[in-house]
Amino acid sequence: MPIQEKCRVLVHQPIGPRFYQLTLLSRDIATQAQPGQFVEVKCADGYVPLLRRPISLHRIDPQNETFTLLYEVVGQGTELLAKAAVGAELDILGPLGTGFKIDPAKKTHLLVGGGMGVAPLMALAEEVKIQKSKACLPDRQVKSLDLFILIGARNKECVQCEGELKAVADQVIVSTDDGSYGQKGFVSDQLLDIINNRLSVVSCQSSVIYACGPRPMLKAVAQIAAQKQIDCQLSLEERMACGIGACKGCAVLTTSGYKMVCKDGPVFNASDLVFS
Amino acid sequence: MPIQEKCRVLVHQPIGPRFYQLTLLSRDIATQAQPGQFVEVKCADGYVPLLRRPISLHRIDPQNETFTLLYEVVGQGTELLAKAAVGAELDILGPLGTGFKIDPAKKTHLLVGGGMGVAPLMALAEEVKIQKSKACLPDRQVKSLDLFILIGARNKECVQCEGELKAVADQVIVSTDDGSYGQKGFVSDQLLDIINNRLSVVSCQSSVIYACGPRPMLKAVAQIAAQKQIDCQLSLEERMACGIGACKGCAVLTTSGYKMVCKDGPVFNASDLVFS
Amino acid sequence: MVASGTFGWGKEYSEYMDLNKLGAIVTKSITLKPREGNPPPRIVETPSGMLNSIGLQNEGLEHFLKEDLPFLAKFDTPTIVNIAGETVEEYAELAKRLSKETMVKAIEVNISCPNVKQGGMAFGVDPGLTKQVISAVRNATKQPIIAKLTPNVTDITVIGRAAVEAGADALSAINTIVGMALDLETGKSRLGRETGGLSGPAIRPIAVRMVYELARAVKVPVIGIGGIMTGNDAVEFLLAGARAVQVGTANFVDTAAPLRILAELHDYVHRHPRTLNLS
Amino acid sequence: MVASGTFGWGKEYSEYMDLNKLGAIVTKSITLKPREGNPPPRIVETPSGMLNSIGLQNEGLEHFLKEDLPFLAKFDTPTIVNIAGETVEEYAELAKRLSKETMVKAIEVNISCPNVKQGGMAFGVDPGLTKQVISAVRNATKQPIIAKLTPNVTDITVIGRAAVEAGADALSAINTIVGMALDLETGKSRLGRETGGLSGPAIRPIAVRMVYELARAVKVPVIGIGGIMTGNDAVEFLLAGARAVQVGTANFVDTAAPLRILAELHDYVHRHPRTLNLS
Ligand SMILES: Cc1cc2nc3c(=O)[nH]c(=O)nc-3n(C[C@H](O)[C@H](O)[C@H](O)COP(=O)(O)OP(=O)(O)OC[C@H]3O[C@@H](n4cnc5c(N)ncnc54)[C@H](O)[C@@H]3O)c2cc1C
Ligand SMILES: Cc1cc2nc3c(=O)[nH]c(=O)nc-3n(C[C@H](O)[C@H](O)[C@H](O)COP(=O)(O)OP(=O)(O)OC[C@H]3O[C@@H](n4cnc5c(N)ncnc54)[C@H](O)[C@@H]3O)c2cc1C
Ligand SMILES: Cc1cc2nc3c(=O)[nH]c(=O)nc-3n(C[C@H](O)[C@H](O)[C@H](O)COP(=O)(O)O)c2cc1C
Ligand SMILES: Cc1cc2nc3c(=O)[nH]c(=O)nc-3n(C[C@H](O)[C@H](O)[C@H](O)COP(=O)(O)O)c2cc1C
Ligand code: FES
Ligand code: FES
Repeated sequence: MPIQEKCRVLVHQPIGPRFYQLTLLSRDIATQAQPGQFVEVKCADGYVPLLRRPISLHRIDPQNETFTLLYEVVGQGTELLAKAAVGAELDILGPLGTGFKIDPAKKTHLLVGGGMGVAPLMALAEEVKIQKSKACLPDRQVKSLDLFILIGARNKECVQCEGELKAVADQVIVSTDDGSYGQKGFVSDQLLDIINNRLSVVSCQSSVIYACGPRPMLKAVAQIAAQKQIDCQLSLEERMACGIGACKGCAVLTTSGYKMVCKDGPVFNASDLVFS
Repeated sequence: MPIQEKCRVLVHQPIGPRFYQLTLLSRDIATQAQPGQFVEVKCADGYVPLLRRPISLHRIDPQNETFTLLYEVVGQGTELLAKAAVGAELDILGPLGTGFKIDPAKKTHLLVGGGMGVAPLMALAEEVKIQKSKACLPDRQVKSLDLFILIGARNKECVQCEGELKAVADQVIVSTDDGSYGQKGFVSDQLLDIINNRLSVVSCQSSVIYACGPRPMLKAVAQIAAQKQIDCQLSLEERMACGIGACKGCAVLTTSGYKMVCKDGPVFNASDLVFS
Repeated sequence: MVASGTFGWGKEYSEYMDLNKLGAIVTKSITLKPREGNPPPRIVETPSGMLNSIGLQNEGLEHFLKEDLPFLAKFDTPTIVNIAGETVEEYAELAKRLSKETMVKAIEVNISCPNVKQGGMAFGVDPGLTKQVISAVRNATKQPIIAKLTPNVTDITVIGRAAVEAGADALSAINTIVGMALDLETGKSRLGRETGGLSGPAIRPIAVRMVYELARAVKVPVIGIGGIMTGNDAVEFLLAGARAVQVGTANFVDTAAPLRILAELHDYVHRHPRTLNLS
Repeated sequence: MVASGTFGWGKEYSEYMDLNKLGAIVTKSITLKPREGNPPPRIVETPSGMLNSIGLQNEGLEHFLKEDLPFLAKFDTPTIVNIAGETVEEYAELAKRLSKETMVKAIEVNISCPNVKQGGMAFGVDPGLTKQVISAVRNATKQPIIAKLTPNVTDITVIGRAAVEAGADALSAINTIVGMALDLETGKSRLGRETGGLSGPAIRPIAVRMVYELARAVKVPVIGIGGIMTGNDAVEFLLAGARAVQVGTANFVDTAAPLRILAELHDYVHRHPRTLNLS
């Protein structure tokens, strides 16, 4: 069950121009959370900003009873959040929403992150690896192609987590919009490239794409997945008020009407979504 | 001319339960300010709280180009102000208003402060001493009775500046409402006591009272002054918006209609005020 | 009490608190037919407030009676059902159906909805339409009726009096204030619809004033709503003449808000045994 | 432009900025006779806003013409004189007297004032009274007339259209919204008067919405006012259809506000050469 709790800040450090990594202590959240879920953070005392801010779980560490967020300072809320001192307590509501569904029977797991969309992929990659390891128990070996991570960023400075992700998956492909680092171009182009050149038709059927990032990128990924008939889960963003399904504020259009990103999502099957 | 300026915080320290002393650097303000004037402080970035907060000049140090404020945390604005770090810059508007008029020809100067009303008395006492010294140049001696300071507080913990004030005036009489320190009772009772027992009728005419504190105390002081025919200047408080006479927000009733505390005051002749 | 539309059907918040401890639960507005709601985005934050354009998304009366009401029935807390319609007849039909549900302790009539037959003007901005709606509901049910007033009017006492004359047993005020926020890149609304409803602390001074006016204009109890975040805020409404309050936007900020505010209110009453009698 | 009542007579702010750089200066409301104003306290801060009950304190028209207008005449910046009256005749008389002052570039008519003859209801909440006031001013002067609208109405376009029909050359919106704050110790208003006018960022979404409605309802230019603190806020009003903006409460927070906002506005236009044409 999700919980609203004051969580102590254990680590809080800038990891790029306006990017921060924030580790918080909470047994309840750390032991319950699933990759793809998020927390609603009260960024400052008082009522400015008024609403909590949704941030994905970047890493989940039930052993140490901690979880980590990775966020970019983009406005008032995240700006104030960045001021939280180590040792201070932050008011957190979580874990919230419906995360990624991991089917360890699938052979190839393609994780695609654009911009801050990379944040939830770390927790996902770790969990995929754990579940695959369990599933593959007999030979105890996870082949590199099983876990494929593609991350895209505006430019070199904005590339996040490459090192962290490489520790989990040997195949981490970075692309930047301006070509200042890794491949030049959109991460969706990289995805298509890999599918075309590295996966057979058979392996498409036993593959799954998980993607998180800006809406246009998700749309492109969904189109590729549909065209190649690959299972695809997308993590969406929408402005939220309650975060728990009560206010109907975070609607997204699906083939069966409006669904709530905070409760029915943030992760949806790409084929259920209606892109405008 | 008053100025709106970012002033660097040089000293900022708690000096009691919820009291703070804050020294700021500003040549313009420090060299222009007069005792009884105040500054309007932007307590935090952004628009919460929305308005500036008026705080009296507690000490004015033109040599070092600094000025000091003494304030109590009573609400949102002062609470945020208390968080200002040494080295940070605060947005200050000042010096504002019409301060105390010092007539060094007067023999006895009675300074009466209730609660935080003690804040502006320090700058006043220092200036009175300087002006008296200049005026008394021949014998270069300021007699103790010339500068009489009475301070009243709720209780012992709330007594402020006793030491500081004693360095300027040898006669500092402290009273507390609950008798936990100094004399028990209201500071206005102490004033009456001193006038009755220590001043002759003649010296009343060559005396002046300056008072700052809560409205009921000022009313009592004004009544005593009227009864004893002693010149009396009172420093008032009123909620302010602009602080410079533009909005007509800080009205106080005088014998010639509403006047503005921020511009016509905060210091008024007691005899001009209409107490309700 | 918790305000309509901010507490879902109670279920969502039942994981965070003991619903039995609430004064009352006001449901989200229920319409006769299911409603899709407005296109996203539906939420924008503004200084000390938020705009919403949910568009009354709900699954309709039938679904409510079958799925949601039974859940609420498990708690001691009185359920107040908030209804919304596009025509006078819809309001009447909703009330008639609900009048058979004994565990519905009162009906709150949201008259801020656009009147579809008459060009989309909200019922609650016109005293005549207000009377029609409330009378129709009055004739359809014996349950207590609370008329929930919209603040988007020149004189809220005119509407309040009309509602009382038509048979409202209480008034609640205020619903959200129509507002708008534009995106500086596109020049378009930051909501899926052009305008939305402003709620939260920003509107509190306006809400307190309207409750104050209403409490002096009508004899029935007034329920205060608008930007209540703390017990002190609730006290302000009670001092203005409200007999009860509803907590809305605060639920989003703090799942514990209603119970915290209740505790803070008790605290205040304890410290100020007499101030509340002054009003 | 700087908004009425928040910039005094210009003099107060002349120590902090070069008044020549402003788009226009709108004076505090001037009445025929001197007015004492309301009892203190006159200011209360609220979440992201403030309430004021100044009560139009000013020294009257004569004093203004003799003392304040000559000061403003020294600057290149156009002076817009804001007038307020208790009767239609007072408005007309004010306009007639000002029509002789060539350096008054426009008259802004504050119709939020209570109509003393008709029970104290504000002129600006009634289209008929609005027409009367604006027509009377129209007949008394050839100067451009700006009707300053009150937001305390059900439909601001009704009032806006009435003002335009009566001869207003432009509309400005919004004036403050009636609000109230109570003292928790005494149970009484925290202002000397029961209610006050809410201004500041809290009301911006409401103001933007009203300007948007007005800009689509009338052909004359609309001037946007309400909670503008930054250039981006000003842009929001321009995108909503305003042709100019006035800065009010922001002057109290930052004496440099109007010039800073002007600079930020230029910056925006530079960065977004086309967005502003979209509206
Ligand atoms: C389920 C979910 C998970 C998220 N995970 C992360 C994460 O792991 N790391 C991270 O940096 N960000 C994440 N976000 C986005 C994050 O919530 C916003 O960046 C944040 O709310 C911005 O708040 P602010 O006050 O700083 O900015 P604001 O001043 O509110 O807005 C600044 C900009 O951010 C955009 N924005 C604001 N709120 C949202 C929102 N709820 N969804 C999308 N865009 C928004 C606005 O359109 C605006 O352009 C997530 C959002 C959702 C819905
Ligand atoms: C000319 C002048 C000089 C002042 N000098 C000092 C000083 O040297 N040291 C000091 O500690 N305080 C001083 N004050 C009072 C100080 O301005 C207030 O304590 C401060 O504004 C409170 O702000 P806040 O946001 O913390 O409290 P708020 O949340 O705004 O209010 C908390 C309490 O403070 C009272 N208050 C708020 N603003 C004012 C105000 N402008 N005048 C009087 N009471 C107010 C309220 O009634 C309320 O009870 C002075 C006030 C004036 C007008
Ligand atoms: C997201 C949201 C949804 C709302 N939905 C409804 C609704 O369905 N019916 C209704 O009568 N009021 C609805 N309201 C209005 C609230 O019940 C309340 O009147 C208003 O928000 C003011 O109170 P607050 O400032 O405490 O939120 C809604 C408000 C919000 C913020
Ligand atoms: C202290 C104060 C005094 C005001 N006086 C007047 C006035 O005399 N005449 C008038 O038309 N508007 C007056 N106003 C309203 C402002 O001109 C403006 O319409 C309103 O404050 C909204 O803008 P803002 O949010 O930028 O302040 C006053 C506002 C304030 C805050
Ligand atoms: S944020 Fe309230 S329903 Fe999703
Ligand atoms: S605070 Fe504006 S006139 Fe004094």
